[in-house]
Amino acid sequence: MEYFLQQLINGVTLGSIYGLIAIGYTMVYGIIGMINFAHGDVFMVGAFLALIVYLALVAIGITFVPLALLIVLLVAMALTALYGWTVERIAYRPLRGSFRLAPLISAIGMSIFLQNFVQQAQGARVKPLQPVAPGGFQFGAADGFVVNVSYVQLMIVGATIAIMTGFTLLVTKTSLGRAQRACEQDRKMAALLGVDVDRTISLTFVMGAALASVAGLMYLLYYGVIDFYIGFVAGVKAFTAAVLGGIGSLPGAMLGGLLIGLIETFWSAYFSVEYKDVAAFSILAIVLIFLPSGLLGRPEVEKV
Amino acid sequence: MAAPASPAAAPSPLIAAVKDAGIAALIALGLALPMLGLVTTQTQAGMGLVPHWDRVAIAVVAVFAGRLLLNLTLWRPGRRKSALAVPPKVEATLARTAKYLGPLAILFAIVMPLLPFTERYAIDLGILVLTYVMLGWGLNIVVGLAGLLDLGYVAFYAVGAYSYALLAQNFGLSFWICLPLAGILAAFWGVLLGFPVLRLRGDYLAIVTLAFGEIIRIVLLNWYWFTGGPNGISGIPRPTFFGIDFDRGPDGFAATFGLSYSPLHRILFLYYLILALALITNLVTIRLRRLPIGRAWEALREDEIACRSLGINTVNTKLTAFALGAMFAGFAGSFFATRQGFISPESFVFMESALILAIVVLGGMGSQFGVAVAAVVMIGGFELFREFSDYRMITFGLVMVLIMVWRPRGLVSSRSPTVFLKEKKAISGALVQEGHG
Amino acid sequence: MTLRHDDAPALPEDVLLRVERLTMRFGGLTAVNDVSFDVRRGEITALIGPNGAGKTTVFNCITGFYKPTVGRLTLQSGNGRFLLERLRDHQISRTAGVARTFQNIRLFGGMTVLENLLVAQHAPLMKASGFTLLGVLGIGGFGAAEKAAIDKAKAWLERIDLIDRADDPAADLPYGDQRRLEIARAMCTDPALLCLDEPAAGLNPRESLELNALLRSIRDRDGTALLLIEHDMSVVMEISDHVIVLDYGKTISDGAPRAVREDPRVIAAYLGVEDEEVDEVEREIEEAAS
Amino acid sequence: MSAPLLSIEGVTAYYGAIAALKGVDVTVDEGEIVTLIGANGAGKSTLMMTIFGAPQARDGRIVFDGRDITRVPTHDIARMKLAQSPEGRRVFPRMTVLENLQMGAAVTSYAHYDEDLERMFAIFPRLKERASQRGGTLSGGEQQMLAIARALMSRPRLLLLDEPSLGLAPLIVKQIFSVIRELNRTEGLTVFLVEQNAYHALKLAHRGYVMVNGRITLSGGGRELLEREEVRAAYLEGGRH
Repeated sequence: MEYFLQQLINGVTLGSIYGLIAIGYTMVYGIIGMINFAHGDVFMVGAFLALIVYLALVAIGITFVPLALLIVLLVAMALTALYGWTVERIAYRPLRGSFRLAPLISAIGMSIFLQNFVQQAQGARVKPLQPVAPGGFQFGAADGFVVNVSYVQLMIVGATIAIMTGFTLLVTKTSLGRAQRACEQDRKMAALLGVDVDRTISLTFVMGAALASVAGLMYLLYYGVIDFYIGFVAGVKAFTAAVLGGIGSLPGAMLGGLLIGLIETFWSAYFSVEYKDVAAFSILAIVLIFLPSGLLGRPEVEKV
Repeated sequence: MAAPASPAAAPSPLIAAVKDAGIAALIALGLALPMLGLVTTQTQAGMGLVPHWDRVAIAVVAVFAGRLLLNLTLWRPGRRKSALAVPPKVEATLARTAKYLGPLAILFAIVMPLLPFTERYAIDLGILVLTYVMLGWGLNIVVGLAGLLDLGYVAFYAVGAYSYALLAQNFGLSFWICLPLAGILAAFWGVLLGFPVLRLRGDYLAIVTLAFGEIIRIVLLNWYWFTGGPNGISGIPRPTFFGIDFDRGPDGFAATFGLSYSPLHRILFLYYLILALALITNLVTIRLRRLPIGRAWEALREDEIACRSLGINTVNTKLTAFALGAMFAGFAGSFFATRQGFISPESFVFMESALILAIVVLGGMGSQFGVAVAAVVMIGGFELFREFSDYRMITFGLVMVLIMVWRPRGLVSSRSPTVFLKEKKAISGALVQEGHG
Repeated sequence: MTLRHDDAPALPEDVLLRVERLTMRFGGLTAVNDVSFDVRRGEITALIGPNGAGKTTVFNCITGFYKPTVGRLTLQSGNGRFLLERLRDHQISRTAGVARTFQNIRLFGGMTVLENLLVAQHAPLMKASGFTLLGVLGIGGFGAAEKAAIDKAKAWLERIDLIDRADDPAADLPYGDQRRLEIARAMCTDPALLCLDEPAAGLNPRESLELNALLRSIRDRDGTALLLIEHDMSVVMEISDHVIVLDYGKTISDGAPRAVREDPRVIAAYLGVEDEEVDEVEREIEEAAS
Repeated sequence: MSAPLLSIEGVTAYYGAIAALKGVDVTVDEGEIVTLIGANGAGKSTLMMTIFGAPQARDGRIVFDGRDITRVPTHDIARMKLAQSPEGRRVFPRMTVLENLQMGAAVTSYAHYDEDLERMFAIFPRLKERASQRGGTLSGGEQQMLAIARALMSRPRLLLLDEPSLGLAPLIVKQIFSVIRELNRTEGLTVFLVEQNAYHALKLAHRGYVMVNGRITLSGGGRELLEREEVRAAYLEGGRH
């Protein structure tokens, strides 16, 4: 039981990270209908920026952890958002209204570029970081098994819940969110009603990138080690999560992220670590066979 | 009537250009400052930062100068729109010349290895390029003709390679028996994987094919006793000239035909083998396009619902495209295995699928000629920059973005009709759909 | 495996399609509610009614794009008797012989006009190509079959006056031509029943007249029965032999065009009262002018 | 004579390499209903979109309320008291009726949102019944009403209406046309209307233009055009064009 609980906690933590990245995929897909293949790499850039900013803070003597983390969070979000904005500007905006596959290839090119750019700029070796906030709570030491909840895990889950709530409010209640949904459903009409479509799309990328940087920071804190290649693996998982939940749906992305995190964790715990990705992908395929639009996606009604 | 000046005619174009370049430089500063300027390095006391301000300066200056130059030339106000677009006339000429360039290119491919100045390196490169041409043509059936987005194509390439390796090693079957078997096995996997997922649409299909590609790779990586895991399979039998080995022995190729032994014989054989395989792929595809199945693929890409209303079984039609595409990948895979003599899961990563897809899209979906050109440009260009290995991948990624921005529909975007009454007219790419499957 | 359902109860000789108690629900919404009617051989049957009355839904059930929630759709043609609700969409076209056009024209825009008509002859050509196997090797009678298919396409192109545009992409045709081409494409499947979803929408009066002639010739020359959805009352009254009116998913009138036109329920729900508003404006403009 | 509210001078527009408008001159005065009729594909809807800068006119100029809007981005034009109910209605399918109307009011920063909403519900009581229903679930006629109401939420001085009668039952067409006339008469709303339904449109309009293949071939008073032999032949009775 404790083992199960421990895995549950680990799974939820991992799922939160996936969910935050998945939101970026889902938002961009929702608004311009493209798979932003470079999003995983934006997440990786976010993780690197978080590491760099943190080290810079340490270098100038800001070592009070909560303050340092808050600054890292804000600065990394801003800088990663700038990356997200630039990627959209260079690789996607010129292709707006073009064929579906052109932005996809462009995105794959951008992904290759970002990966190798970071590799060249920061080196190919893994970047470890000693635990920033060690320790945590422990429960149930009765029969020898202890359930650990680290501070970092609590932070990750807490931050994810807060961000998700904020986001849902933003999209459903504000006029920016309404403009976003309008662009999603009919870009041309949105422009006819005075919505600056380019700006709205840019903002979507900025928001997605900012969330990815939060996930990057969490990844850094949770695993304590990053490299230039983490973007691909996490990106594919998060994309899977977004599709599993129903691409285009924000709660779906979060749900999908949680599920992928849980499947991976439990499969590794009870069956085999090697095949955890196979388990995640297989469940995706099975779900899609029965629910072709994912768990919370809107079923595609064929207009005849 | 006193209408105010439109914003496009701002006071001075030069000032505007400098201002714009300045903003770009500022953004570049924001991007470069942390990533290029502060390098994370492992020290004895843990992680630390090493400043590299010179790199930041170079990046910012480069962006400013480049942007300014572009603003004053290509992006001058008023020129902006037509600067990069290819006029329809040029496009039509390109499409027409493609008809003659195709046979010429094939001719060149046939005589290239025999030319006196051709070095072994060129033949090796030729083999590599032709492998990708073949893979591109195979995927073109799925993506270009049937409009199904497949992000896991490399899985079938892997199936072909492992089929050959395992069949040849465990049962001692010759290449010529294994080749069709590998193709059939790959096609079988294509159907097996395709059957449940082909009713998915668009990007759902894309992620599932990507997932299948990854699943196959992970299985190959972890199924030690069968596939050798990460160590792969080595000592795969080399190809024979219909049973005659390319070795120094008395029964070898050189001795049998009374030639003096040269390692080049095998390379030449491999070259012509892949050339023949690629040309067969091409020939079959061209033929298929003119058969009802090929027309049904293209119709499916244009409008699936209309297809259903005309009595076309869309599931079977999609499956055939999937299976045939997989089969050619299987052929290419077994060629790859026999050429390398060694295979491991590392050759079948997602990047390979992405690369093949990029070749198809950059070439112009559905265009056999375009795909071949794209393969030559991408693979050949990539290999030529081998010396600059540090910056090769960065450039590669950037070039992919730039080509797409320049020609979103690929190099040859027009479609050639499969049948005509009076006159065969190329169809503008703007009218051709790319499918939602 | 046979797709015929000859054990189903036979229809009267003159009935081609019988729709019985058709109901279609989407979630909580009932789009079509207990609708029954007959389509008779050699007739043009029109299905009219306000927007959202469920006309297109009825169409989609008949042509297999939706599976009805409740109801039976029996089609009895020279090929046998079929229960359409049990067939898959492509079988309905291929086996039962029901063809259709779409409200928003669905041509293969990037293919030529001729290619469009050849795709419609997929099933026989597929057979002739030995299900591709023989065709790839270049053996078998595919060449002859393709020639016959092209001749058939040519005949249709002559009929719809598009023979000169055979080699142009379908998307390049003007709107009215696209409508006719879509009808010809459907006819190339040799249907027993042709379903047309608003064939006159967007046509000018002249094109509309030509369309009437084409539809009549399909009924009389090809012996294909027609079922059409249409808003243009001039088309409906002019050519149909039988009119069914739907409102809120239910049949409110069923009969000869003249009788339907005078049915008070139809006038209230669909046609509306006299042109008084428009006449009022006319008066105003005259006043302003004087 | 004062300057027209909207003047289109020698405008050409292209879709790719194809010329859709080949030098169009049209003026609309304040308080008028002006209609543009013509066959499908004549370029009527292109003109409507070109006024909004999508696609932008290649030559010529478009002046609205004394301001040259030829090169102004679409979303900025929409903020100038110029609204459009476009071809195909383009209601946001996954937004409620209320949210659709909110989108219409976005350019006015919701200054008089409540008041305008009440007004729309008074004009189109059907929309009030459906306020919380999603746009995509409305019938064609209701969608058309919503599209017009959404355009009116921005309190435009000029309303562009593209084929409001397309695909609608005769009864609904009558309702929509009577609302347009009513708004013009009581509130002085200027309307530029594109129609295929030439008879209804010309009867409703003060002035009309006829477009053939991207060019204006005829213009005149609505009634006057109705009487013209060429118009009757091509758009009213059928027969030779």
